Amino acid sequence: MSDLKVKDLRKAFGSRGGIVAVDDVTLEVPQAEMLVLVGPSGCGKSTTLRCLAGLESPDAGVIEFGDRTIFDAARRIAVPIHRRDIGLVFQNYALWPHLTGWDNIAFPLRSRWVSREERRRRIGAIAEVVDLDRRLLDKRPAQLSGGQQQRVALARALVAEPRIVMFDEPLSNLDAALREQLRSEIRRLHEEIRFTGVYVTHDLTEAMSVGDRVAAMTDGAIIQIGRPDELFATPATSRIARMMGYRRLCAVTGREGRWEGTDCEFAGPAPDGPGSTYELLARPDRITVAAVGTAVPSAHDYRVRGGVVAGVGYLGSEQELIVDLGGRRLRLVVPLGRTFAPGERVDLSARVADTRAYPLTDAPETLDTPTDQETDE
Amino acid sequence: MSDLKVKDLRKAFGSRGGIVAVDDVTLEVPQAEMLVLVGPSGCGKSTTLRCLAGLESPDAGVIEFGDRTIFDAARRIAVPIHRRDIGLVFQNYALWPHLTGWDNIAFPLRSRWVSREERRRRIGAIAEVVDLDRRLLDKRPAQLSGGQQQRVALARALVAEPRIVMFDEPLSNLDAALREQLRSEIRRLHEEIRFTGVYVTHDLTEAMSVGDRVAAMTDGAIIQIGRPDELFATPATSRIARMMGYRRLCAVTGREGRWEGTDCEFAGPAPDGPGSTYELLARPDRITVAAVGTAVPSAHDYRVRGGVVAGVGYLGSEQELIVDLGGRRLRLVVPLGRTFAPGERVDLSARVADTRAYPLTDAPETLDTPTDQETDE
Amino acid sequence: DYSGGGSGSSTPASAAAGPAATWPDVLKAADTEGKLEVWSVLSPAHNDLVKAAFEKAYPKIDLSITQYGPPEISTRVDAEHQAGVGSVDVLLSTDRMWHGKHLADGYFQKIVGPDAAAANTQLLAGAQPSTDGAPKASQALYDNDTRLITLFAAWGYAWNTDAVKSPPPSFDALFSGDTYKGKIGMNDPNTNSVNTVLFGKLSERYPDLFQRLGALKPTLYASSGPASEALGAGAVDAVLAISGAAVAPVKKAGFAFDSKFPALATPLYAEVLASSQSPNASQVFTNWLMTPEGQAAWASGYASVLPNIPTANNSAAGVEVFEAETVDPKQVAAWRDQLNAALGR
Amino acid sequence: MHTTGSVASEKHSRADTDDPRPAPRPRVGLVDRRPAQSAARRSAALVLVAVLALLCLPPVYYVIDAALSGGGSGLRQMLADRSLGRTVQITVTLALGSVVISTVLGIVLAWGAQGLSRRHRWLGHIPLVPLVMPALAAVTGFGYLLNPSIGFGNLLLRKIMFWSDAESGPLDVNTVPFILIVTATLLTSFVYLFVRSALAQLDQGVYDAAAASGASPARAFFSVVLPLLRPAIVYSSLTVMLLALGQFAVPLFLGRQENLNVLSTAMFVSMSSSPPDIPLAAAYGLPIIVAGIVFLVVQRVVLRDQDRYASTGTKGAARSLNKSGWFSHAALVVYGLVAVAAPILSVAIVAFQPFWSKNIVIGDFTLDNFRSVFANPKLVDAIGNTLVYSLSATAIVVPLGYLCAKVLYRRRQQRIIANLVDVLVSMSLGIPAVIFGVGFLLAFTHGPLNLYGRGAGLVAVYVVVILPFVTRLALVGMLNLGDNLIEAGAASGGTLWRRTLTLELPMLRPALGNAVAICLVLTAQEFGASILVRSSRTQVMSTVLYDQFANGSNSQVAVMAFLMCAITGAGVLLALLLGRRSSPKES
Ligand SMILES: Nc1ncnc2c1ncn2[C@@H]1O[C@H](COP(=O)(O)OP(=O)(O)OP(=O)(O)O)[C@@H](O)[C@H]1O
Ligand SMILES: Nc1ncnc2c1ncn2[C@@H]1O[C@H](COP(=O)(O)OP(=O)(O)OP(=O)(O)O)[C@@H](O)[C@H]1O
Ligand SMILES: [Mg+2]
Ligand SMILES: [Mg+2]
Repeated sequence: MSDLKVKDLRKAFGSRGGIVAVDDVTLEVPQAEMLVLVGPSGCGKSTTLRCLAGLESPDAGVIEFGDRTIFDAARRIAVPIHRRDIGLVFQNYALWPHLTGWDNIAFPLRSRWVSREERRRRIGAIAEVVDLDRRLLDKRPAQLSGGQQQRVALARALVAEPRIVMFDEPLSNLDAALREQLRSEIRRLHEEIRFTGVYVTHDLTEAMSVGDRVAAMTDGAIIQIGRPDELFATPATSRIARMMGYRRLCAVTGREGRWEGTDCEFAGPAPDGPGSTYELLARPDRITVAAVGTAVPSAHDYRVRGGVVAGVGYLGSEQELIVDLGGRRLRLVVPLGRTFAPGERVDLSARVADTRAYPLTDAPETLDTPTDQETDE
Repeated sequence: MSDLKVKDLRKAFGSRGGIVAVDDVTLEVPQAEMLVLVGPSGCGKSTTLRCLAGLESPDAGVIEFGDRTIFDAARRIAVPIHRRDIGLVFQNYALWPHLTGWDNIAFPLRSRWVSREERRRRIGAIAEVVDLDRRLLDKRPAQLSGGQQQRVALARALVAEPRIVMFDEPLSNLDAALREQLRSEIRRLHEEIRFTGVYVTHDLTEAMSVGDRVAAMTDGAIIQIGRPDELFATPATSRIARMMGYRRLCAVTGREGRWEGTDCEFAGPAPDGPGSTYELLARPDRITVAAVGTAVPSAHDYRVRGGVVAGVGYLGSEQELIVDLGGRRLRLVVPLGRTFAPGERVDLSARVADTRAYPLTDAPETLDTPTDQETDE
Repeated sequence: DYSGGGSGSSTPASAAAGPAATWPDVLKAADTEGKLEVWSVLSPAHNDLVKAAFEKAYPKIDLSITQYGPPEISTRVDAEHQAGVGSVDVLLSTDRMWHGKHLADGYFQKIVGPDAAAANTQLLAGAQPSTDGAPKASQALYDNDTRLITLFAAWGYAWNTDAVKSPPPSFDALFSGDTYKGKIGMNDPNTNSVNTVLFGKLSERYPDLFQRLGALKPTLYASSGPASEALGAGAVDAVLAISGAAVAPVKKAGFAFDSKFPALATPLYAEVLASSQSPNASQVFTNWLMTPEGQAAWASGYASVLPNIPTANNSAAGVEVFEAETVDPKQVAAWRDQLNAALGR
Repeated sequence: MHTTGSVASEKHSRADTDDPRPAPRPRVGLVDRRPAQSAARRSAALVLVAVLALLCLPPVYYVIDAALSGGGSGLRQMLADRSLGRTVQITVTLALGSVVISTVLGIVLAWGAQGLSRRHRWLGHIPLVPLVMPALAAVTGFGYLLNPSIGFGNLLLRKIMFWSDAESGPLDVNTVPFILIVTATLLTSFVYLFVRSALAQLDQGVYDAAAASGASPARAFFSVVLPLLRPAIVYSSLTVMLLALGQFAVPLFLGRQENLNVLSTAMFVSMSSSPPDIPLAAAYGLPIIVAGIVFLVVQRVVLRDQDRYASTGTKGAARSLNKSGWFSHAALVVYGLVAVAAPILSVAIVAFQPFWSKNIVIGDFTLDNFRSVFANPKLVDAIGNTLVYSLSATAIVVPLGYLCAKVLYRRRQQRIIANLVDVLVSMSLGIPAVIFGVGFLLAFTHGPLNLYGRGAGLVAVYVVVILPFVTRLALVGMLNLGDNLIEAGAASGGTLWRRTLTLELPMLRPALGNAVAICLVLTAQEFGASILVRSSRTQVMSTVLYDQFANGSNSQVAVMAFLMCAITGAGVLLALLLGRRSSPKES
């Protein structure tokens, strides 16, 4: 049975609803599943979550928690947030600075009139789960490190065993190492407590690693939803592919069993069919640098010619290569061993199985670095 | 000839100099080199940089820019910041909100009384280098995206061709994709203009990728300085090894040609010698999961027994494994293919060449996740 | 030393030496001085008429009259005196106690004008200050010729005819009984010794006046101007001891308003300050006040010092002048104290 | 409103205490190393301290000296005063009552303003109006509104309510409760201002988290929001207490008719009796000075441990969940009607009536009163004087306040000097303007510097009274600006002058622009100090208004009050327009 059911959720902002932040989102999250909403900044992830939590009032749609209707625009039902029985973890922790860690965690229990005894027991238990000892719990948030604060926030969200736990980019404010640590902690927590969760992030690694299922959002709509490996292996659109780290190798037109490059020198097999234009995408670590001038590739390989090394970076156990393809820059991650000099000419190759082809949209895209509209707000 | 020479630099804070932020730092940066200071938060990177820039007045030491003494505590020389001929890039860009991009970039030239003609020429040139067009330069910082702002800041620091360019975590405020992009841009700029640079970051990847040489700092002192690959291959101390991503496999004692684990079941060859205790470190992606129960390993392998899978994460093209080793958690990155279930027993193995041994310090370390003192402030 | 109002302070460095020796020289010098600053307690409208009349007579002297209420008019002078500033030349005010206090300080010039002297002689000779009854003012110049009586102001009471259907026949109709409880206004006895003297004198006539007033919980006004406006607007039903001058404009505006002036008057003085920057013009002005033309303008609506001033309102029979000259300053202080106590201060 | 605000406030005492880093080591090292530079900076700062000391200390010295002169004759006289007990009682009632009323009201309004819908956002500005509305106008307005027998408000109430047969009441503005209510209504703006901005800085997540934790809105408000507002509430209530203690205009205009005195009006009365009883006046002022200093100290201590209130989050932009929109709208509208619209409307009615009357006949409205005001050269002079003094005081105090803020901002480098500046600047916060008025008067008449009767005297008083506001605004501007932007200028090779002129000042323009606007508004309506320091040649609008009130005509009082409102309103609008245009968006 689904623990959370969302139907045709819709929310617009602006004076006359100009900005549609959430556009007919429909979702189901089964009991004990962790669903991750992932997508570029501004795509409506937070708004969706806030609608579920009751922090935002949707314009249309239905939200059900189990068999309880929490929101129904048509029937004018809107259970206020404090009666929804949820846990919420914020990006900026949102701890109460005037309360100790203990009192922060105790608050949801107090709000539910849990007895003193029981409170002590539950806080003790959850503190153990999130690995906070009593000494830390007696401190105020300002005296805790970022990681410790976030752990208190996790404990606060979980302690009352709410029906649904929601996370809005809970790790974005932390540094890389800590993020990695807490990410696996959240996963462990979820495996241990098996709560139903909705988790919002724009970090793909986080989404992959935390989610039982991942919903990819763009422009307020959920485009694809599925297991992480499904999304990773077969992104539904080029937009999602980009999210998953795929980058444009070349724009190509299929002609008589061959792809032909439109914005680069390209060669490789193509399915038969009419000559429509596609873009071919591959992940930077699946593109290899081939010897220059090798003739026609095999049936399992694509080849892009005429690249120029524009920059080399050392990444520890790998190196990073910026390759200029006729003005377009492509970033590759290649093993150490061979050294490259800026200005050196290289050809690139990718296995057919590692590439994905998508019909070319009309939107002009010339740079293949992460585009501005994806990264800036 | 060295372009920047720092000798015995020292700076303490606190009422009676209680906090030694920079502790006898000695450095030389040759002409056109980019030196990266890397280290955990609070280790004194920024303070060192601010001393060089003249934003902080050191307690002792000598700073020379080329043959010009910029600061000498003994001889009471302290050239004020605006006469040091430097460029400075801040984490928060520090662009002047009331000036257009163009005027921001023009300021260092105006301060140096560069003529209008020449100003126009130089700004044009640098704008091209950092890839900003005139349209963007006419905007105010608030109208620019984060990446564009940081590019203006770069241009401002570089336009007057200062003797030394300093960067204090210039990319930390940007999101991952943009960071990656600007990182390679800075590298390219440096290759193009060949300025002498000092670059502060706590992000190892950034340090590796940007620096000609990297100086690893802890507790106000520079512990190791060298090419990125040197630091990566042979970290001088276990602290630096951890910074480079190495994690403790096991604490071991050499006994009769074998290592023996002190906090785990461990087997593998050791050099002859007295029975002192070391910790063995390896990078998570160099540790493989071995079949359980294989007997004594070869002379090229170490083996850790008795691991239990505590968590599995999907990382896209790899998976992440959290292995519990008698209470200690170790994070591995292993290829996809084999699936692991939480609770499953695994053995780990690592090649002798991929591990580093350091004398065990007295500081007790039980968790092998990034330790708190490294990541929290 | 902060005691007293100005003693021991510096005299203005620019203080003039005093008026010229002979009257023609005074007149000449006054024209050269060309300006005069006068502070007066009477209303701005009244002062404007005076200014116009004077400047018509002495076109070369630019007269400026500023209104200050009591006691402000004297404290201002004290403050200026202490600061060594002398921006005022002539005072037209009512506070004899204040004058007495400063007599020894050389605050004031002798008033030397011939018409002033003539008026004084006239009064000394027994001519009555145009009031019937028993005038107690027998001279115009006092205190070594530094204080000159310029007119007599009539005092009475007023009531709002909307609220009060049967006009109170006399003062004691206002404060005998509870009719006006909470609805009566009066001048604050602390703002000016004239008020104190008035209430004190009345209390001689109506023995437990202070207690009866206290029981009525009167609203206190700083001076007759605000009091009559409040009465006209209906904020109180009646006002006790109101100046005739203040009543006139309100009455003129057509309010339900009536008043009675049962033969009470207090004098208004002119004083020329020693620190005057225009000592001659000051003399000319004070002297002019005592001429028939001067009286016609200045005493218009009040009781004049000279006889036969057509604009003056000398008609009320039996005006009793509560001349402060005859009151012991200690008595004034005692009255003030008693009144304050009765009013609950 | 002649009142004072706050420098001693959150922001820089925070810079002081919030700083996790310990104090710097002794400055000897730097002195040794860069003698010339540091000596120059130090002597500049010392000059500033000297100027401040010259401005702020003599008035206070003279008041204290006068109170203790003659073997404490003033004090003895005060203690002998029959009505001292009542005066003190009213003063304390006014102070404590105002704190309670304005704090509760301010919080309610601020919280209500959080819940305003976008379209009604402007309602949130209403409670700020009394800050710029001339206090005298408001007070006279309340006088016309609530006069027991013919106040317009009372007439209306009698008409619509069951008191209709009564001839007076139901409300009487000339009583202690109403003096208190009027004072508190006007002071509510301060609480509102601080609580509102504290609310705006509050991380919305903090509230959302409480709701998500299952707390009802009331619980979330009382257990999370209110505690987090504590610094703002404590700070603003202490400020209100100070202001109410020194409150002058309201009791003077409303209380004198019923013989109600507070310490400050008792002081004024002694000062303006004939002859002025200076020792007695000073003696009345002494308790206020002492209370002011005590409160400043208390404020410091109470606000010391502020980091516990520092929210850990960074995202501001609070957005209220308060769905009870009608309540917030209603509260603000009622406040706006009662505290702002009604008094101003009353003033306007009386100004246009031929004569103050309870019968409002619109057909009779006339501009005669305006004509006679403008025909009176004294009143016209007063308007001109007001403009000249305001502009001059602003021209002096803004640079001075900027320099003070600079020293306070760099507190860590010049701790002693910064503390001196802080104390001096804060002094005119703790000490009401009316006492400064007396002090200046004494200093001018008994001290070596003779500014009495000169415009410079009033300008000097204004500078002292306004300085804390300007310093605070400039300091907050600097704190918001931060170091980096200026350091970037230095690193780019900009000299001190270039940095200051082309970077710092332009970037501080919004803050300094606000400071200029506040200066103009507050000086243009200053009353407490002006009434004492003015001379016949240096009348300003507020003092002329008072003179008219004391012995002139109500109509002219109303016209002056109306004009003050109009001029202030125009100034504020202008400042808003300029501020909006000039404020560069922060990156
Ligand atoms: N309160 C609001 N008023 C107006 N527009 C809003 C509001 N909140 C969000 N939006 C708009 O709705 C869209 C979706 O915003 P949302 O915060 O849900 O994005 P997001 O996916 O969470 O992005 P991010 O990763 O940056 O947090 C954006 O265009 C945003 O500008
Ligand atoms: N102005 C200051 N006053 C007192 N202590 C300071 C000051 N600036 C820095 N410190 C202390 O000096 C030490 C080094 O600080 P610094 O800013 O150089 O670290 P960092 O390596 O740049 O850290 P991060 O990565 O967090 O920026 C810290 O312990 C810090 O608390
Ligand atoms: Mg979001
Ligand atoms: Mg730093």
